[in-house]
Amino acid sequence: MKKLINAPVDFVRESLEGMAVAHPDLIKVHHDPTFIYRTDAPKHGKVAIVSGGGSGHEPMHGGFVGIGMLDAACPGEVFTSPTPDQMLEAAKKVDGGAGILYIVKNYSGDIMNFEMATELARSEGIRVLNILIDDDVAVKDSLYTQGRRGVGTTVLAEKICGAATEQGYDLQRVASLCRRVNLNGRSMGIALTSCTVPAKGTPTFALGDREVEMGIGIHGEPGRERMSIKSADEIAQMLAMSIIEDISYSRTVREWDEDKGEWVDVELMNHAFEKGDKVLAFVNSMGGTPLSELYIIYRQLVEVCEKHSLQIVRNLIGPYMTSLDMQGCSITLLKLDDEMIQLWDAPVKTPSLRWGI
Amino acid sequence: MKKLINAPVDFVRESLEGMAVAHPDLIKVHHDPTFIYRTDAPKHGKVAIVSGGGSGHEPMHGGFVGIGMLDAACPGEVFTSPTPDQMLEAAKKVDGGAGILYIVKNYSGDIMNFEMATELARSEGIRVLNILIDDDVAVKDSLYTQGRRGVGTTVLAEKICGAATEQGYDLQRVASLCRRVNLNGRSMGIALTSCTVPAKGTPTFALGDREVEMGIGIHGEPGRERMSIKSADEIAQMLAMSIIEDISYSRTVREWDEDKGEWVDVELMNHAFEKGDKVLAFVNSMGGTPLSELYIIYRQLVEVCEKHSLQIVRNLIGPYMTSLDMQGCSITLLKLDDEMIQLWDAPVKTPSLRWGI
Amino acid sequence: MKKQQILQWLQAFATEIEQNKDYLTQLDAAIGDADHGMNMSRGFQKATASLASVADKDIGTILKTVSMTLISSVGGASGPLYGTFFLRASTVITGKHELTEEDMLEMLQAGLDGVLQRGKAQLGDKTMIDVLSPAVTAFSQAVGEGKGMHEAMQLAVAKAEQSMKNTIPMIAKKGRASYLGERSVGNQDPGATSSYLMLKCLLETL
Amino acid sequence: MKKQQILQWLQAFATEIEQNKDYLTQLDAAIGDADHGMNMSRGFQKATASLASVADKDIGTILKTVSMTLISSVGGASGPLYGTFFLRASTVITGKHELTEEDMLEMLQAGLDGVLQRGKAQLGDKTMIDVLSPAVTAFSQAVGEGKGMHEAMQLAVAKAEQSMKNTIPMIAKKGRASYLGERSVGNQDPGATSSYLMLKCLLETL
Ligand SMILES: Nc1ncnc2c1ncn2[C@@H]1O[C@H](COP(=O)(O)OP(=O)(O)O)[C@@H](O)[C@H]1O
Ligand SMILES: Nc1ncnc2c1ncn2[C@@H]1O[C@H](COP(=O)(O)OP(=O)(O)O)[C@@H](O)[C@H]1O
Ligand SMILES: [Mg+2]
Ligand SMILES: [Mg+2]
Ligand SMILES: [Mg+2]
Ligand SMILES: [Mg+2]
Repeated sequence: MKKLINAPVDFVRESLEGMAVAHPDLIKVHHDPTFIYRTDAPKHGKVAIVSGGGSGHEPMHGGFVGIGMLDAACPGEVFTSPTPDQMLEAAKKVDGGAGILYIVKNYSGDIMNFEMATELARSEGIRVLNILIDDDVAVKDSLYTQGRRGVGTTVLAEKICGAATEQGYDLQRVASLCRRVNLNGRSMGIALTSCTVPAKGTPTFALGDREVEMGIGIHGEPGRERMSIKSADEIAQMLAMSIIEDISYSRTVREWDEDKGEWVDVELMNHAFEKGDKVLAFVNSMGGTPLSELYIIYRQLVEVCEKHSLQIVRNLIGPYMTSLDMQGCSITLLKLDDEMIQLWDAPVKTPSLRWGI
Repeated sequence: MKKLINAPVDFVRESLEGMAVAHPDLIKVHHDPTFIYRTDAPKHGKVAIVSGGGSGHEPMHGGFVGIGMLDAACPGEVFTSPTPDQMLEAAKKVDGGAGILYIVKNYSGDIMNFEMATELARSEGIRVLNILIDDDVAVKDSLYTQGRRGVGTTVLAEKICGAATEQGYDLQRVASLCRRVNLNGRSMGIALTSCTVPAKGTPTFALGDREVEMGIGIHGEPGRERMSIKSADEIAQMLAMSIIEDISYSRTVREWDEDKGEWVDVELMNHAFEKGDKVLAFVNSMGGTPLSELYIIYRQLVEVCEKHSLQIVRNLIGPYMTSLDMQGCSITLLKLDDEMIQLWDAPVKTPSLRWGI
Repeated sequence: MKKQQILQWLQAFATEIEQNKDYLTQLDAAIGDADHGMNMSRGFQKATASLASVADKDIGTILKTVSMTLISSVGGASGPLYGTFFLRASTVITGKHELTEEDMLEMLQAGLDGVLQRGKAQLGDKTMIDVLSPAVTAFSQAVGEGKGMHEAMQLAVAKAEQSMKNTIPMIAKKGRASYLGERSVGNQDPGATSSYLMLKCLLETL
Repeated sequence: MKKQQILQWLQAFATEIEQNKDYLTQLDAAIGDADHGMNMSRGFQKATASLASVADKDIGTILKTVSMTLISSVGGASGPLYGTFFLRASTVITGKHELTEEDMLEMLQAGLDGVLQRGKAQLGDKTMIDVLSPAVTAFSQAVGEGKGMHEAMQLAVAKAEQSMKNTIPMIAKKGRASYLGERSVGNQDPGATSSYLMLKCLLETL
């Protein structure tokens, strides 16, 4: 393993320390427990958005803390969900009295830890709701299983919901917006190489010189299928088609019910894309794939979307949700409505996403 | 070789096509000859900045075309200087009547092609000046040799000079500003892995599992020294110290003299950094190194600068000048004055660098 | 089982994890994200370090301390799961300094119930439940038949070992391995493996 | 040398480059950026494709066409250098359909001077100059001694081959290889190699 790191055990902390000194105007990093928060938090009267998850996906989530996006982010160890005390302390720090939305990716670890944090925060009198992101169409089954992973749509939900909180949306309204974004988003990824977790020191999986993993997640977990490498156009088509052809998908998720004061099972349904839909197209690098290649994928994605009468009205192209040094990419398509477009366009100023300000 | 590409010969063109459909509001791509230019060009009365160089360094230069930075960029084949006709046509397209500044990186190919383009443009009545960027301290000799390569300072010069043209600087003033930026900037890079040029299909150089190349450029050319991998802190120190300890450096470069109407040799001198200098610290990924590791390098860079009484007042951290999929990074320190700070902070809106707008 | 043995057990488990850290991570690399060994190691290093301060307290307090350390330092899936296991285990034996067979059964059963509730996995989902649940059943049965602590635990651990191996052909339905669907078949579940090691260490301390 | 032979030479050189594309790139990988074979191939494929339209013109026009194609399609260092070589060569033989030994000398000398002026390299800088310059000198000397075209070119190519190998121990002072300093020693210069091939093909066409 060759990486620009010191001792692997210090990887996450040192990276956060670097981030803190790089962007003191935007963020602060709290240690023990670890979380990143807006320098100007708490914003009185504003709903605060807190997300988090394992480290190794930089800039997600810490790089999205700032004006118009996240109020705080809780980084765990590499690929390991953060702990409830991180989430609780982050919530306390950024609570402006209007409540907290936890945006949670659908992994058993993240869910359990965020659920515990929700219970703890509620018991301390902080209003918390949690919304799950589960958009990875590589995962097929939903009945009796963990369901789909949370991937690319997370970044888009954080941007859109962050903008909504700046515009004064209340907690329930931000939560429904976030749920809607999740239900409108679908993703699919491919790995050309495995990532190498610093503490492990060797690649998580081994791929031959002409092999790729289709349908991977963002933790070096193997994908659905190993196949021989194809052209960028074929890969873009395969990724895009598995998203476009994904039929309506329903599952049950647990959300906190404020009226009942307990967890309730909520039945949710994604509807398949339809001709004429306006979409945001997000082509994401897994960390080791350069921008030049992402544009080649995007070029074909535009053709596929045109062919299926999906109208790309916004895009995002770059390394926003990575898997350490993995080479590969993911595509996310998010169906947009006017409200979402306006919120997407709203100003954002974070270390890794910035416009309009 | 595994890459998200189609046929290697189509790599540059298809990547540019993807870029064009991704950012139609900001840029357009012209083919035969190939150049990228501002959608709203020419800007009447504004000096236009044109840069260019081999492809494979994305987002440099094409990703920096837009408001407040470049007016046009000429991408060559991978790691190959573009041709004079590209530069000439680009100049014609963006000439707003106030002249063109060619920002040229110091490679024999780039210099010769830009010189030919300058002569051609001048003969067609377009006012063109050319400023050379040669900031790579890895290259030691200057007498009788090619001198230093142009690397990280290029990005900073493009931003600062682009802002100046928006503020109405005339051609001579932008050219001196650009020269000053170059004289104030120094860079040093390291590679953990080689890049793989698509047309070649195999890594340009082979590095052992514990080996790194110190003092590399951005074209997969070997560096000054091969050594065994060190900790991020040691690497950051080595990179930073070779910049900070670099003594004053003088060389002769060719610039166009408008009064004489011919090429003249200009004697230029970089002055060593001094205690108390305000600097911009730029930590750049070579393409395959993720953001998390750049922050670890930045963290140590802050300490080194503090120790040597250099005051980091601005920074830039990310993949801005890459070498395809190479893992590694470079550090650039640029001594800033108030004028440069104000120009750095000015709004910029390009595909890959954006703030304030 | 005396309090001193409980402390020895936790210490032995921590040591066992260090010895099997790479192995557990390797198992997790095959069907997960290659961190189970690291997660368990981080948690139990901290947990055993915290034992000194509560060594003179009752077993319930000791287990609760372990639980809190795991919850706030492990993260991932195993953090809340093992954390909940020890939390629930601790609550049913509050104040005790020694455990009878019945106490042990109640403790293990409470821990298991906690994990079931927290993780919502069922038998056959290819998780630690597939070791914990059959092992507790075996222990319960043996105690019901009047067997002593050691013999009952021996039967439970034998069952645990068999059950751990039984996870190999299973299709994962919970946790990260579930994303793999059919491709999870043929690999032993990392959490099931660490749970077996936990019970094995318990037996060895008796 | 007849016009037809000039066309054959250019064709032969293009073919030679295709055959040595990987070899030239490999040489460039060692001390440059691994593209010299690709650059030369791109340029001479296009150049020979453009010959059909000027095949009935004079040699000067033919070489000028090659030059323009190289300049606008190669880029890098070799584009302007070979482009300039053919441009300057073309100007001294405008209107001719056949070349005497003296024409050939003038042509090669003009090409060389152009490369020297454009690239500012000196003998010993480890560039194509280190092949072109001694070869032209050898040719000039042979012609001065009254040798015929073929024999003079034979001497020039022999010198070129030797000079190409002589670049191996040199420290590069110009071009990309110069960034390597001492580390450039031990590698043959790619541009010197392609220049040798150019002259070799010229000889073979005579
Ligand atoms: N919902 C669940 N219920 C019970 N056990 C689970 C559940 N999800 C995961 N596990 C167990 O956790 C183990 C993985 O732990 P670990 O690798 O530490 O966490 P993560 O999966 O977050 O990386 C799995 O092997 C499995 O035994
Ligand atoms: N200034 C120069 N004068 C003469 N020849 C040069 C000069 N710079 C480079 N060369 C020649 O060009 C060759 C490299 O060509 P090529 O690889 O195609 O271009 P680049 O270096 O731009 O990648 C070198 O091997 C050398 O012979
Ligand atoms: Mg994990
Ligand atoms: Mg080149
Ligand atoms: Mg795991
Ligand atoms: Mg080259």
